[in-house]
Formats: sequence, structure tokens, C-alpha cells
Amino acid sequence: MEAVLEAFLSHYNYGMAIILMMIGLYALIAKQNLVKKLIGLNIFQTAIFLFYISFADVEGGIAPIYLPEGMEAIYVNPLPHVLILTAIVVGVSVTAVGLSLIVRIYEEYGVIDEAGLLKMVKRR
Amino acid sequence: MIEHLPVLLVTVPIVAALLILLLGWHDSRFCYPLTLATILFQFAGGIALLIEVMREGTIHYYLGGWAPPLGIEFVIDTFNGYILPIVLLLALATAVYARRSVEKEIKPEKIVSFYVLFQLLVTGLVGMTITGDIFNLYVFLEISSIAAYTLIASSRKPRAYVAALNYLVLGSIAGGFVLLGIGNLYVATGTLNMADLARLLPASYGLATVHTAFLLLVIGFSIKVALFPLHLWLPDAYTEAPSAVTVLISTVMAKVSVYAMFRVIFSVFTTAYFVETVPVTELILFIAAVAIVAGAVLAIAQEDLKRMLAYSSVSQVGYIVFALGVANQIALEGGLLHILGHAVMKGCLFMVAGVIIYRLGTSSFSDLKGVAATMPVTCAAFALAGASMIGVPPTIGFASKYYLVLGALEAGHWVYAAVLLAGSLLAVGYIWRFIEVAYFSASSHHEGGDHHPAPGVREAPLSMLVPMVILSILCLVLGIFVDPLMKIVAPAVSLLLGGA
Amino acid sequence: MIWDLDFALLLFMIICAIAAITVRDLLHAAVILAAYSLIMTVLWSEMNAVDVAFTEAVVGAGVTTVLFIAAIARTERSSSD
Amino acid sequence: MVDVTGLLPAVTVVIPLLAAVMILVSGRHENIRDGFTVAAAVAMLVSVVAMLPSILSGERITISLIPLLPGGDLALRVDAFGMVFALTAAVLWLLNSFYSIGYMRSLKEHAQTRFFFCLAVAIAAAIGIAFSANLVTLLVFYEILTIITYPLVVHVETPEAMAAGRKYLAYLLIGGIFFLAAVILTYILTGTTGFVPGGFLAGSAPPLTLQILFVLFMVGFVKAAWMPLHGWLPAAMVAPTPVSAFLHAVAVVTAGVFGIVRIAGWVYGMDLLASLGLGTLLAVIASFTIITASLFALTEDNLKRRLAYSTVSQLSYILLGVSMLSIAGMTGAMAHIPIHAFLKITLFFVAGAVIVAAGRERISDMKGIGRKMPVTAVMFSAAAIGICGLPPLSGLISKVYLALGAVEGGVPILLIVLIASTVLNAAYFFPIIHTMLLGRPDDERSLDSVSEPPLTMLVPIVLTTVASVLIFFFPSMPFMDLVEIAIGEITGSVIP
Repeated sequence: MEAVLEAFLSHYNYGMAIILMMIGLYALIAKQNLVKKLIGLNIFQTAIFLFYISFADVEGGIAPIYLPEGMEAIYVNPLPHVLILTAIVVGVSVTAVGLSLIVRIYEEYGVIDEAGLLKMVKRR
Repeated sequence: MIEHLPVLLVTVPIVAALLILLLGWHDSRFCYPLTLATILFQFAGGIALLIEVMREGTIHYYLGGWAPPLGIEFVIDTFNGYILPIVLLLALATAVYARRSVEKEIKPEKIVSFYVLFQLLVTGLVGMTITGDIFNLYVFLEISSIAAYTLIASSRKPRAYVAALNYLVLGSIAGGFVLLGIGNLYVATGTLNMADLARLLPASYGLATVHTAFLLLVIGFSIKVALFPLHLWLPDAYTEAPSAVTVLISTVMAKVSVYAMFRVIFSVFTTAYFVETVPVTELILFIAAVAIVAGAVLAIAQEDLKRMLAYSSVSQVGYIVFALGVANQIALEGGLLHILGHAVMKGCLFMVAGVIIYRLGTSSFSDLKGVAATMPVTCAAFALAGASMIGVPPTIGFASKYYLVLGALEAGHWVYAAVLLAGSLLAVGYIWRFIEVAYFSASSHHEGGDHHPAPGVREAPLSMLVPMVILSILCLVLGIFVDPLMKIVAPAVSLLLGGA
Repeated sequence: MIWDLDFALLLFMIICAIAAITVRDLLHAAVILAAYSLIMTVLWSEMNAVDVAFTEAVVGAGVTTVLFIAAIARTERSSSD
Repeated sequence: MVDVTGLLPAVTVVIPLLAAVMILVSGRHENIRDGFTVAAAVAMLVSVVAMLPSILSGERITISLIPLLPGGDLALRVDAFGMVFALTAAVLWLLNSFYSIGYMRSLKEHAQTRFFFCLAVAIAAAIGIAFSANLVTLLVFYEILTIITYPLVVHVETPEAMAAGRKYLAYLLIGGIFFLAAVILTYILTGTTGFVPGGFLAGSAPPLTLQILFVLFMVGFVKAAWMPLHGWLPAAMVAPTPVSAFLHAVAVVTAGVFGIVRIAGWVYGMDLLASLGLGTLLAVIASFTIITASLFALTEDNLKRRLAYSTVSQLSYILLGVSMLSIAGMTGAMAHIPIHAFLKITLFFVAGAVIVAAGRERISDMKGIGRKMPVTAVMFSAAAIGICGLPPLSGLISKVYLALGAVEGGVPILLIVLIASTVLNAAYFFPIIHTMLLGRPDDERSLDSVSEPPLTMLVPIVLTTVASVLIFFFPSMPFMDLVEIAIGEITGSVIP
């Protein structure tokens, strides 16, 4: 029991991240509404970010902020943080492009769900 | 100067893009010459780097002087030294071709942003090609992808928005998978530098993390290169995009994605991993064979030239991935040759489709009867590039097919070699659709004399014709002078197979 | 790291995620997504990723939500699924 | 055998290619354009003939152009056997050029520029095939020939022609794929694809592999139109007659049988073929084709289609000769290539002349036509007699060698095939001769407007017939001499 709890405790946030990813992926693929798809995309991306932050975290570590001379501490790994900063910017750009496309599609076809769109595209 | 060339290839265009934006605001006539000049510079740089690599060996450039693993490095070795000029050659050809095409297909107020995005797309792809850092690869991948989504949507056709959004959704999933895969690799090794990864990974080949990373990366890149069951975004995106954008993404972007896939599989994971540790070569071969056949069959079923060419790309990607599955020296030489060959011929074919849309306003087969009589040069270019697509000797398409079959037979894959050959026959099926319609269609038949041009339709403008004809002639020239070409390709393949 | 706090936050996030993709009103969905991002921010700062947390608060919960609301305002609010 | 390096083989191939470019450029000016065709034909003939003395003295002219692929450079080598084909093609192309110009202008055909362009490239490919030094080069020119003859076949652009064109392309390209597979396999087995007199495959692989490889080659050379892979040839008859003449005599089918003989003599070698039992396979295919195709020919009323089946049948004489795996058989096979070409082109020229002069394609419509076009009809009769193997025409020569080979090889059944085929040849040709010369038209006045074709067409007809007679009387000049050298090359002995 102890061992199981141990294993669970050391890995549960990975599991959670994966659940979140799956939720996002499901929305991306299965949802008909285009805005819902993008919400799914956001969840999917943040879940990946969560995964990065999780593995960067070190037991008993502290935030990688410069400490005065003489103080020793275990920093958490700062590199994934930097990576994720970049990835967040990329993610918001993708969302912005996607949303502007949805607005355009709505202006052209008057619908924002996939089934309706398919009908409209075929009709033209 | 020359030692800073790698970084200049990326920074100069970004500065140029800003300049285009600023000057274009003032007067949109500045955009085109600036774009052309920048890409010309990049092309020259790419050639210079290739020569340098062939002469001196691998070039390492530490960004900002920070050596890896702390800093990001650009690495140009024989493999991407070979890819880079291909990318830039096609980008240059597209840039020349784009001017007239863009005037017609894109709203005037969007022309400035078109060139800015064009520049960013090319730069993103160049960055992907030369970076030695796997996370940097991801960033450049996303930059170029975002530029591509926007460029596709810049068409006047409303359907392009839908195509772009579809691409965006699938592209983002791919990006997410790649990002996740990179994360796994980092967990396993603690580094993001590709050379370091290759060095450190073998110790943890047994770990589930590494297997997961491999799977995620392969699936992510498979979406990006549109490997058969994951190709769904491609036909719409290629068909609906403005002609110049189609040329660019179908050649340069598709090829850089393939490059990234090869780079990660061979240079990060090494052959030892994916041939021995996780024996997936049979599976890859199977998928590639299915892609070759299914893509060609779907292409034959199309009623529109541009869409047909799009499905043909699905089929042709299969050839390149096929080389990956065989994974021996000769087959990979064929695969790398096909990266070049397919870029050149598909670029030419899409340019033809674009020219036809430019003049006729449509690319549906039923409207193209006898078009060869009015646009002889265009159709001749198609015929030559099409022959290369089919693999008629002595074109480049034949050479790559020859190497691929030779490699497959040498590895003992008899059945797959047969599929490859049959696939090239299917290519006849779709290329001939156009040839028959354009050259031998009844409506063009006139008693007692040569074909007469239909009124109003003329040969394409010179600035579109020249890059198109040059590419089609390249199909032949590269096919004839394939042996000197192999002097560049062979070391690249040795590098891939040797790991690191 | 306080594991039970983490665990609770994660659970709450999953609930938010599911809610965001199930509610029929897109405006509600956007707001729930903002809440999701804010919880993520808390979680990350608790995991010592303060810099990322700040960025996410601004970009994820802020900019993204604004973008979503703007887009929904120019299209329609209701969703069929 | 002495190999000398020379530029002439390459020049010979390049001449028609240059002409093709010039034809495209000068397309608007008919006379200049057709001038280029004729000039190139003359130049090419001169260039081929210039190589003749050195070949006859036992030399081989080689030139390696560029390294192409693993397995073979793009390399040319003119040997005696290649010369047989090249000389035939060069002479007949010159005559065919005049004939084509006359034909196309008389009928005011459309797209003449395309027509002459394709013809010029096709002849370059045919010469390339004749001069190929290895399988890779052969493959390159073989495929070019396939693609470039397609526009010729579908020239009239009717739906029927398009369907025939698809059939043509399907057969020949699938064949090409098999050929490619065979070439690659040969390279994997031996590490080379260069032709070696007497063959180089012996001992390189287990018999079964070599047998399969041979089948691949045979399917690859579907241009030889052996049954049951002959379907494309009658279908291709929708093309204008000069094209048919070109396909049947100058380039395409000849390239097919040429390829098979090359494979037999220079890749396998006769000893290896014998030990693999492939002679029997070839003999069966050839006998079946000879008899069946003749029977098909009997039932055809369309003159060109009847001639097409005749070609299918006659080509298998060459396979039959190879299958005997004896010196006499091989001699007959090689000799039959030019002999058949000269005779068959006459027949096609006449068929075209009848179309131009009288607008008739069906044999039953040709009653008494010989009275209005006597020269044409007589030439047709002469060539038909030649195909049947009667003197004083060249057809007899190859038949004698084939018969000799059958007896020598101890397979009398092949002799029976030869005799039966001669009877069948007579059976399908004599009625035509009878109809043309002695028949009475149903309506006398329908022939009023009929007269001899224009001189550009008539002269080639006469010349090819005369050539066939000359070959009979002076066989050694130069064809049999060349064949003799070629036989000596692959067997190390001389013709009995």
C-alpha cells in the first residue's frame, strides 16, 4: 500500500497532465463547434506545459532566483521554464490566428460548426 | 562574414521582414524587390555553406557565443548542407514566380503582409534546417506553421479559411506531440542539443520515456509531412491556398518537415535505435507502401488539376518515407534524391497549375481542353516534370526510383519493391489525365492545320514562365547529372547512418 | 510542494476542462477556460515556476480570454455541442 | 574484337535530337521544318555509314558519356549487331521521312509539328537502343521511345485513338517496369549490366532466379509483341500510316526483338539459356505466336490490321531463331530483323498510299485498285511474296537459316511450324494481291478519281522493294557480314 501510494505520489501530476491532454485532444477532434476546438487546443497545450513544469520541479527545490552570496539552495531546473515561456507565446499566436480564421469563416458562411460548414461549402 | 553566415541566414530575413512591413506601409512597391533580394542573399548563403561544408566538414555556430549545452547552436553538416540549398532554390523560384500571381490572387491591401509572412515562412524553414537544438527546431516549426496558416488564408477564396483552420488544428496537434516528445527526451537525458542527445540516449534506450518520445515525435512529424492516414489537412490546404503559397508549402515546407523527421530519427535516435531497439521498419515500410498506392489512386480520382497534384504529394511522400523504412545506404540515397527531385518537379507542376489558374481562372480538367495549343511552353513544362514524376529516364524521378528499388531489393524487400514500381505506374494514371486533356482533347482538334489558339487565352507572363521552365529543365538536367549529385548525397547518407 | 493541495488543484482543473468543452454557451466556456488558466497559474507558482506562472496569468488567462471573447462577440454564442 | 573510342555514336544520337529542337522552333514554316527532318535523316545515315567500315573490320566503337546510376554509365558501343539495327533504322527513316511528308501534306493532317518532333526524338531513341553498351542505357532509351511514340499513336485524337493510346501506354509502360526490375536484379546479382558477348550471368545465381529474371526480361520487351502480350500493336493501328510503318519497321517492334536478342546473346549467352531450358520456353511462345497471329490475320478485313497481325507473327520468327540456340538459328534471327523491316515497311507504305490515293482501308474495297495504281500494287505484291519467303526477295534468306537451325538443333517440329506459317502467310497475302490486281470493282466508276500517290510516297515504296531484292542478291552487303561478325562475337565461331 505504502509503495503504491509512493508511486502514485511521484507520478500523479503526469497522469493528470495526460488526462488533461486527452480532454483537449478529444475536444479538438470530436467537437463540432470551431470555438470549442480551439478551447480544446488551449487545454491540450497548457497540459503539455504542465508536464514540462512538473518534471522541472525538484523535491525541496526553490524557484531559480538569485540568492545572496553564501546561501546554498537546490534550485528547480530553470531550463524548462524558459522553454515554456516561448511555447506559451507560440500557443497564444496559434489561438489568435485560429480565432481570426473562425471570424472570417463566420463572415463568409454564417456558421461556426463543422457540419453546417460542410453543408455550406458544398452548396457553393 | 562567412563564419557568421549561419546566423545571418536567419537574422537578416527577420530584419528584412520588419523593413518590408515598415516600407510597405509607406509604399507597397518596396515589398517585392526587398523580398527577392533577401531570398537571393539567403540562396547565395546556402550555396556558400554547402561548399564550405563539402570542403571543411561540419560547421558549428554557437549562437551568441554560448557553447552547448547552455546555448543554442546551429550545425551545418552534409545532410542539411544538402537540404538548405534545395529549400532556398525553391524559395527563390517561388519568389520570382509569386509577383504576378500575387497581384491577381491576393487583395491589394494584403500584399504587404503577404510578403512579410512569406519571408517569415522561409526563415522559419531555414531555421528548422540549420538548428542543432531540438527545442529550437520546435520553435522554428511553429513559426513557419503559423506563417503557413496565415498565408493559406490570404487567398480570396473563402474556402481557404476552412482549409487553413483544418491545417491549424492538425498542425497544432502535431506541434503538441513534438513538444511533448521533446519533453520526454529532456527528462531522459537532460539536454536539448541534438548531438548531445544522440550521445546520451543510448544509455536509456530501454526506458519507456524514450519509447514514448520516439512515438510522439514520429507521429507529430508524420502529420507535418502528411504521411498517408494523417494527410487529411493536405488536399484542401494545397488546393485552396494562393498559387505561390501552394508552390512554397508543397515543396519547401513539405521537404523541411521530412528533413526534420529524418534528422530526429537518424541523428537523435540513430539507426541502432529504430532498427534494432524498436523494430518499426517493417511497419514504416507498410505505411509508406499504402501511402504510395492510396495517394496515387486518390489522385487519379480527382477532377481538378491542383487537387490531383495535392494527392500526388501524399503518394510521393510515401516514396521518401519508404527510404526511411528500408534504412540502408542505397535506399536512403534514393530517398534524399527524391527530396530534391520531388521538390523540383512538384514545384514545377504546381507552378503550371498556378499559371493555368492565372490565365483561365480555373484548374478543373473539364475546362482545360486543348490548353496546350494556347499555352505550349507551360504544358511542355508540365510534360517534362510529369515525366519525371512518372519516372521516365533520364529524369531525376527515374534516378530516385532506381535507387529506392535497388535499395529495397538489396535489403530483400521484394514485395515492397514491386509495390514501389506499381506505384510509379499509378503516377502515369494521374499525370496522363492532364496530358490527354491538354494535348489530345477533341475540342482542340481542327481540320486541316495546326491547333488554333482560343481567343483571350495567352501564354503565361514571363516572370511566371521563367522559374517554371527552369525547374522543369532541372528535372532533366539533375537526372542526367545525377552522379555528381551523388557526391553530395552519399556523404549525407553516411552521416545519417553513422549516427550523430 | 504540498501534494494534497496540488492534487486538489489538478482535480479542479480537470473539472474545469471538462466543463469548458461541455457547456453550450461559448461565453461561459471562455470564462471557464480563464478560470482553468488561473488555477494553472497557482499550480505553477506552487511548483516554483514563478516566471512561467506570471506569463501564463497574463497571456493564458488574460490575452487568450480577451481573444476568445472578442471572437465570440463577432460570431455567435451558442454551440450545438 | 578491338574497342576504339569514337565520338560518332554520340553524334548519331544527337543529330535527330537537334533536328527535333529545330523542328519545334521552325514549326510555323512548313518547308523549313520538313527540311530539317530530311537533313537530319541524311546526316544520320551518313554518320551511321561512316562507322560501317570500322565495324566491318571487326572494331567496336565505344563512348562513355556520363556516369549515370550504379550499374551503368550512359554509354554507347557500336558493335556489329547494333549496326544491323542502326543501319536498318537509318535507311528506313530517311525513306520514311519523305513518305511521311508526302502523306501528312496530302491528307492535310493537323499538328504536323508535333508529329515530326516526336518522330525525330523517337529515331534518336531507337538509335540509342541500337548503340546501348549496357542495360541501363538500353532502359533509358527504351522508355524514351515508349513515351515519345505515344503522341504519334494518338495523333488523330478521336476517342478511339485515345483508348488505343491508353492501351499502348499501359502495355509498354508496364513492360518498362518489368524491364527496370530485371535490370536492377541483374545489377544486384552480378554488379554490372554491361553487355558481354556470350553473356555474363552464368553462375551468378541459382537456375530458378535466372529463369524468373528471363521472364522479367521477356515481359519487359513487350515491344516485341509476342502473344499473348501483343494487344497494343493492332490497337495502335489507329495512328497515321507513316507512324505504323515507323512502329513496325523502323523503331518500336524492332527495338523489342533487338532487345531480346541482345539479352540472349550478350547477357545470358546461348549455353546458359540452353542449360536453363529457356530455349524451349521461347520456342513454345514463338511457335504459338507465329501460328495464332497468322490465323488472326486471316480474319481481318482492314489492311493495316492484317499487316499488324502479320508483324506479330513475323517478329516471332526472330524469337524462334533465338530459341533454337544454334548458330544457324541465331543467324536467321538476326538477319530477319533488317529483312522483315524492309519488307514490312513497303507493305505499310502501300497501305498508306492506298489511303491517300483512294481513301480505302478495307481489303474488300480495294478490288481492281491495281489497275489505277499499278506500281503501288506490284510493289505490294513483291513485298508480300518476300514475306512469304519466296525468291527473289530477301525473305528467303532468313527462312533458310531458320530452317537450317531447326534441322541442326534436332527439333523438326519447328520446321513444321515454319512450313505451316509460310502456308498461312500465303493464305492471307495472296487474296490481297488477287483483289488488288485482278479484282473487279463493284462500281467501275468509283475508281475514276484514283491514281498513283505523290512521288514523295511512291519513290520510297519502290526503293524499299528494290532494297529487298538487292539484299537477296547481295546478302553480304552489308547485313550478312555484320550478322556474321556478331555471331562470331557471341559464339567464337563463324557461320557455316
